[in-house]
Amino acid sequence: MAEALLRVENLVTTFNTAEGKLSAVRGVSFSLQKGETLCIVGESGCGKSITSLSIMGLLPSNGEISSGAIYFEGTDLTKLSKEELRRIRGNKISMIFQEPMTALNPVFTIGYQIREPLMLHQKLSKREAHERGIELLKQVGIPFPEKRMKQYPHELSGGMRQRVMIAMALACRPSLLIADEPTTALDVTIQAQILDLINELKEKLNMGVIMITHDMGVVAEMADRVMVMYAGEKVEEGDVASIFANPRHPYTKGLLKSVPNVDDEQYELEPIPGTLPNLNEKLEGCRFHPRCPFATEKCRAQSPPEFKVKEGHYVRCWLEKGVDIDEPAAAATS
Amino acid sequence: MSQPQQPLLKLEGVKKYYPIKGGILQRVQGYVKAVENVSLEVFEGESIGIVGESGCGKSTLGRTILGLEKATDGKIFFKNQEISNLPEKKRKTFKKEMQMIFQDPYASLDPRQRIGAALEEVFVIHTKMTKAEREERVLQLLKEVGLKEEHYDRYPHEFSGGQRQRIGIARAIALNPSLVICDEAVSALDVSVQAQIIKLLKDIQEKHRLTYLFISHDLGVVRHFCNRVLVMYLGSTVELAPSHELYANPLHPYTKALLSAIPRPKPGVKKERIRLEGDLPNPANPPKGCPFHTRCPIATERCKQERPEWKEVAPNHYVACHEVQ
Amino acid sequence: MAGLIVRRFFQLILLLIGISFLVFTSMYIAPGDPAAIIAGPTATKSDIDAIREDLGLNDPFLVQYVRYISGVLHGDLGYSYQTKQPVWEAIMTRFPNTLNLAIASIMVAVIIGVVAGIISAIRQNSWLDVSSTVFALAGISIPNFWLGTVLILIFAVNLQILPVGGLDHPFYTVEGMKQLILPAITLGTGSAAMIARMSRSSMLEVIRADFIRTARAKGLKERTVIWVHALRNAMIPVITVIGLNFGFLLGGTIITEQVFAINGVGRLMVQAIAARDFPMVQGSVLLVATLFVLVNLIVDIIYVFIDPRISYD
Amino acid sequence: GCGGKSASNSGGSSSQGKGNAAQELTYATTSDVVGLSPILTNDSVSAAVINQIYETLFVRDPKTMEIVPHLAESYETPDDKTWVIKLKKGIKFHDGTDFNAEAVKYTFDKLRDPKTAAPRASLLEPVESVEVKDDYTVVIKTKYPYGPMLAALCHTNAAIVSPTADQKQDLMKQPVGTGPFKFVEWVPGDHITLEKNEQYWQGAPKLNKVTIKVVPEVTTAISMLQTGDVQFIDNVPAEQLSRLQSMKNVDLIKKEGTPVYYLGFNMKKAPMNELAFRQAVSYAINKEEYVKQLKGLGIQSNSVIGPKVFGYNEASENVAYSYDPEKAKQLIKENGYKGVKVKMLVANTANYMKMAEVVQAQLKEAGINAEIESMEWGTFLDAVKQGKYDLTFLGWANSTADGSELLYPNFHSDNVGTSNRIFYSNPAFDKLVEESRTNIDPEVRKQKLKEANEFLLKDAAVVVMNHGVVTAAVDKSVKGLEIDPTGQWSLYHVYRE
Amino acid sequence: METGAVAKTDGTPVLVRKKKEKMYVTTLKRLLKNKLAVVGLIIIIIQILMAIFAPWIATHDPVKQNLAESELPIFSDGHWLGTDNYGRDMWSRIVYGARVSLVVGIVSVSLGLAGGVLLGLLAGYYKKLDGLIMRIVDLLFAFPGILLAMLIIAILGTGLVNVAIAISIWSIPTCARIVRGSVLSIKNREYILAMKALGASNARIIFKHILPNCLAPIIVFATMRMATAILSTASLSYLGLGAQPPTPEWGAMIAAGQDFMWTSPHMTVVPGIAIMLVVFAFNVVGDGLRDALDPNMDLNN
Ligand SMILES: Nc1ncnc2c1ncn2[C@@H]1O[C@H](COP(=O)(O)OP(=O)(O)OP(=O)(O)O)[C@@H](O)[C@H]1O
Ligand SMILES: Nc1ncnc2c1ncn2[C@@H]1O[C@H](COP(=O)(O)OP(=O)(O)OP(=O)(O)O)[C@@H](O)[C@H]1O
Ligand SMILES: [Mg+2]
Ligand SMILES: [Mg+2]
Repeated sequence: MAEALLRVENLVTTFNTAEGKLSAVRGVSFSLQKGETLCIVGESGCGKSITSLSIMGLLPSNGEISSGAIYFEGTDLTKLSKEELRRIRGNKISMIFQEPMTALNPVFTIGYQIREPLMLHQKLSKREAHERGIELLKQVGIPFPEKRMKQYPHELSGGMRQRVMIAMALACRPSLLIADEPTTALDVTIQAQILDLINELKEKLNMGVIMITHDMGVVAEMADRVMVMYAGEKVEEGDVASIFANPRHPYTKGLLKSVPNVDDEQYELEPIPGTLPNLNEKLEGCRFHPRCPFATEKCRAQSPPEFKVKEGHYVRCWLEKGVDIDEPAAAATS
Repeated sequence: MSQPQQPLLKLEGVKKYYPIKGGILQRVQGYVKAVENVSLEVFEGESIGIVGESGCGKSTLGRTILGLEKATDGKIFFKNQEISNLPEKKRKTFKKEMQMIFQDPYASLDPRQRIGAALEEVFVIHTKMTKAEREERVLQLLKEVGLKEEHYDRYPHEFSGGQRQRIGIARAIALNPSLVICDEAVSALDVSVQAQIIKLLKDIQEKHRLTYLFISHDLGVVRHFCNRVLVMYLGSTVELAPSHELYANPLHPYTKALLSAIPRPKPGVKKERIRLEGDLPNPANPPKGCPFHTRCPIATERCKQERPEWKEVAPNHYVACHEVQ
Repeated sequence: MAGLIVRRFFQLILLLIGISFLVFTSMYIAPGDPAAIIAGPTATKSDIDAIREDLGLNDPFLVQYVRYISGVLHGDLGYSYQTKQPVWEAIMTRFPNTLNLAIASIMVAVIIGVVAGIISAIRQNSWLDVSSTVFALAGISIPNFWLGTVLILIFAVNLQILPVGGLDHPFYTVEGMKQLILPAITLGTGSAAMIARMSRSSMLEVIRADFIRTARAKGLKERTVIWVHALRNAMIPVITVIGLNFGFLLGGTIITEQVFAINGVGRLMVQAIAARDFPMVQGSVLLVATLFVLVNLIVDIIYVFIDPRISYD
Repeated sequence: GCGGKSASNSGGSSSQGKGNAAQELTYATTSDVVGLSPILTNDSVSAAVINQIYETLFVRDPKTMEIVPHLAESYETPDDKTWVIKLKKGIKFHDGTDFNAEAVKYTFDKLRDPKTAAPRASLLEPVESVEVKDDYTVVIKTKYPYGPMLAALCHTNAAIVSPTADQKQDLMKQPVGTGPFKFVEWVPGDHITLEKNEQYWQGAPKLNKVTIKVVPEVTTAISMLQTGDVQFIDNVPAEQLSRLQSMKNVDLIKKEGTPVYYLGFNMKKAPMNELAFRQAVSYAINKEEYVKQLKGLGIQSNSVIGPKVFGYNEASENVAYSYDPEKAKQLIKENGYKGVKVKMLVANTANYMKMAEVVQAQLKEAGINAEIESMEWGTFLDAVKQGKYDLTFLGWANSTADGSELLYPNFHSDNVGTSNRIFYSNPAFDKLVEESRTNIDPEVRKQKLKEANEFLLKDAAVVVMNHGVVTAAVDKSVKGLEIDPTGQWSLYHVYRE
Repeated sequence: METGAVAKTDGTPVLVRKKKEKMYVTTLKRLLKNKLAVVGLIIIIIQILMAIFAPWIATHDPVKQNLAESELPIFSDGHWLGTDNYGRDMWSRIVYGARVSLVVGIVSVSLGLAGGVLLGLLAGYYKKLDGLIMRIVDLLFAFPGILLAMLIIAILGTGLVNVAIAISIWSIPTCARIVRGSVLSIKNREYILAMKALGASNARIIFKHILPNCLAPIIVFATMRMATAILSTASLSYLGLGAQPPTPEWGAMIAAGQDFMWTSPHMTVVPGIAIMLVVFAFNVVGDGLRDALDPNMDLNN
């Protein structure tokens, strides 16, 4: 097997807070091939963004990677010097941040911010960069890009800012794109356009894409593989078809049930009861067990290992070992 | 819903223009017409979804209704009183009844205030609750939106995107207002939490006859949540209809394009979607005639010249298009 | 923006009338008789009376003020009580010196201050930070007199590489620059200290913002991230302080002017106050006020360019 | 500094110069001149410059303090109210006009004219009229016999100006006199440049160019002296002596001077108007210790009229109440002054503050609580005038070096509220002073002054702190400088080598 | 800022929450983690103790002259910090001087802050007031300090309180402008908009949301101003406004020592160091406070 584009091994990311050390990401491993799209889904606050920030080496000041390795094209990013990492960032790996409002520098024009990576990594002249910038903005569906280049972030709507972020991330045609909820603020027509653009680039550049999203429709449309996270851990991973057709983890199942269906108005949403455990909550066993309708004694006592469902489909759940999960074995505790 | 009752909120030809400045002297060089001539009646207890292209003025409309931006023109009535030119002092009572969930939850939280204090502040402003009562209420709120007591003492930057959004929701519903403008209130939430929150919002609505203006891009959520849906394009309203009707029988070509572009959670199944071609118009200099004509697949010569009227084509189904009879 | 400038201009006129009245009143209320001071210790009553009459000091307060202000409105700042020189002329012989000195010192201050401030912000709590703090504190706690004298002693008297004082060559000549170095450093350190502390603190606020993370994600050099992306966002309080210090320097700084024998506005004003030379005090105060309004206007305009969210309409 | 370093390349002919030193001199003064007209100014800095440009009819010989004719040739007093003064001939003002009786009359009349509002018009207050007898003879008539007449005519304010120039231009800015140096340029606040008057009636001076530079800070001026930017400073403060002495290129000139500094009592207020209190204070103050603080820049003498002033008599020294803490304590106890609080008003210049601090401590020792209140000069003058003080410190430069001109303005009841700042008013004393003024016989005057002086001392009206020492520090290359006990100097004989 | 809530002990709360410490306790704890700030606090406390217990700490009478022993250098017998030109013990003068200097420094800076911050907040927040307030501020700035002092003497008389008033008036314009600048940029932030939407009163927005967010420059200004305030006391006492000789006061000690820079440099250096220590202490405490109040600040490094 060829060297993966990105291989994350046992990533643990912790925060120093007033309440002590908290792990937001607890031993996550996955890999990504060139030209592949991996979608990460999971409950809000489960550590998706922190995982991607760890890859970028841009954790908040109180966060650190306390163990694990991140191999990008064979080199361990956690071992690189700041300068080496910088050269990779924005050039080979780029990221679209979740909060487009605060992620843009309020005092520089859109044009300035979009020209920067082009001039830096691609050594374009200011004029060339400007042209490229306009083109990029056009690609992400921003009307009148010439005008927008001269405007400041606060003068743009939320969706426009998000598209500017996307344009910036795509500017240098990276080999790995991490997109953290890239289309939340976009209407569906623009969203479709952006997703097409990402796919097109993926094809053209053989780019790897990690996409964090809550929109199962987007997942279905984009993903080659899907990784489901829960409370800082990976709970299930598989190709997109089997995840949708044959979800194994109770959490994944719950997730799919909560998707509102556009085509059927009578469809009842079925939220998963309960909430995500706290980062500092000491939980024995499976971290999902307090909300799991099928939790057994074993689930409460022991953390499940990764079981293989079939090639490329893994799940961390004791139920995988013999118990049929369609029959509730224990009363749900919420 | 559509009984001849008095509307809770009524907009009459509301406009909001932003000046564009440039040059050394920062002279005004033109205007961005963010909201152009919007008229709308909102009745108590209903939820109106507002959808539309990003940048079409949804957030601006919301902010203008709340009085955070001064409307350039037009009138806004709330409970039959005109509020668009009310002096700041007299607004306070209405503010209690109108709340907004901001599109960017992070930026709308004071970075130096703990979440607990931020939520309590709402009660400090509008009620005479004691500290203990407030705290109890806040803890309850946190729980309702799926956060925990531990979060009470945290600062905004210590939350994930979705958690922040829930804080925004908690803050908006805290006072049991009569109107809540939800600006992409659930977009950063994962579907399971989204489902919880939507349930919560619905429950409150039933209990208190709450009215929602629900700005969203997620047409699935809108369909589930809203009675009526308003479609906007480039600052103007293009279609308004009860949701089942809109989803079943969209009339405006833009609405059609929008609905066709919804991604379905079914991998492998690719639905044919209407691609919009043509130039995106400039809001500072919107095209003559129908704002959508530059991209409209069925545009005629008339669309280029004449602005279509806002007309009721079926009961409660309004649309602004020459081609729709 | 044009509106802002026009508005400021009208405000300035009101301010000038207001401040001239205030200064006039204060001089009137404050003890001290210009005639007695001019006459000197040996003067007799008749000497003093003749001078009072001559200066028009026996007229009622309002008459004096109206006479003065109508002169000012006609562009006549009056004549010095003491030297009989036209006030405008007296001020204008001093002002270029003060201006040169102010510009030189603010340059020193900004360069040292901003650099030190930023270094200590990005290396927070390192030895660099601590030493820059100590430097800043020394800068603000050392009286100018002391610093100036010590600098003279070292560089002019012992090393003989710079002149002791004076400011009589144009600033663009080598001689002129040499003359400016020591006073500019003396004056600059105080401002540098304030600027350094301000830059540090506002830099610390900005450096953790999301958009800095974005800038890093773009792979920008740390230098660019700090000096371009962070700095501009941190500039508002720093620019304020720079503007304030510059305004302050433009008002003349008596101690430094004294120590370096620089013929500046500060000394003129202090001497004029000591001599109760009303027209001269008025003239210099009006000048300082005008300059200050001007500097602040510029600062306010710079605000808009630094932070596009700020507007004055 | 103002081209100080370039002093060596004056291309001009240094005709009288010894060796090849450039005959240029820079003098540093702490404050700028007010103006350059002898009529319209009355401050020591202006006087110093004016003295180089203008001349008076009479001068005091700096060594003997004798008054000798200068622009005047001779004088006679036909009666004790008439002064007939013969003028030297052939003297020209810098503008080329003749110095003559007309000029003298013009100058004096202008000075006396109330419309001129001359600050020192009082100098010629006793003058009734000034008449031109012929081109070179003036007749001055006084209202009453005026003893210090010649002393007054020596005063800078009585220097003769060119009438033509005065009518044509502003002498404050463009002075024209008969002196050894001509005015070239004045940059207010910065410097004044003078050049030699080739046509000077006693022969051209040796210096080609004189620069009077304003250096407000003494320490800076001394640094400039050290680097050679400046060659001459005067009024050296005691604190700087040791630094100056350590400088190899500098000569220090010291000379007993005419100024007097004293502690004054507010005679309008109790207990200051009680002799016992004043005596107690006098006994309590250890003047010797204070003078020691001046490091040689002050002379201890109890006499109000100092040793260098006309009217001094050594015998008077012992009349004063000198330091005796026991007697002080005893007086305080006897009269119940123990712990009495007095306000000591002090002008905020270094020397007065020093007096105040030392005296305050000494009085405290004796049991009198003096509270210092320092004030800026203008405020001080006002406060003193209004009598808002108990004790204060005052000084008198004695620039005429005549005792009458000290006692009359400072202590005569005529001047209460102006120059008599201690409100001293005593008919017996007034009479003595008047007699000293209205007699033109020097011997009689001396006697009267002695009596008046002793009267003051016995009455303990003031406590004399010290008499001044005039000082200058000059570069070693500067020769021929002589300072007058009044603090004035002339650069006429000065040259550099 | 509002404190983190504490569950009332009257038993009413239904939802029980772990007792959280008050905001200032947290802040204090965070502050105490900062070593430099602790050093600063200790210095301040020592100085305050020094001022309070001056009579016990001083070795000599601070105003007692001994002309025979004047200008003794540092580490002389019986006078470890030497004596001044009147032979007064420097150490005792420093100790007593702390009384005047600290009080004047702290009081005048606080007064100046109160005025300046208020004006700055109002001017920055209300567009209508901006012109008026800022021109008043310009006026204060352009008004010559000496004249102000003379005016205060003429109207209010002399005395320490009036010194504090004079110095605080000097601080107002600078402070007001610094605050206004920050307010201008903060008031357009989205969270302020959000507070308006919630119906918060202007006063609440100004004092609870804008003020805490522009605290950093205020702290810097205040701590730096301390030095200038203490030094200015000297020029005021010179004009007759402040502490009059022989009362020891640091600023005046420096000013007096300047004449003796050649012969007895310790006369300026010693009080100079005293002032620097105070300013240093206040600055590091200010820095620490700033960090402790900044929730974004990480605690460990
Ligand atoms: N600076 C921080 N300090 C402490 N805890 C933090 C910090 N940043 C994030 N967290 C916590 O880490 C956890 C993971 O956060 P993360 O942002 O990765 O969530 P997410 O999966 O991206 O959620 P969302 O979909 O809502 O964005 C959350 O519980 C959050 O509260
Ligand atoms: N302060 C401002 N100055 C100038 N233009 C502005 C300003 N705020 C918004 N606009 C412009 O107004 C238009 C409408 O913006 P608005 O934020 O209402 O869009 P939106 O419908 O909410 O979009 P989105 O779904 O992307 O959030 C946009 O073209 C935007 O650029
Ligand atoms: Mg996230
Ligand atoms: Mg929006």
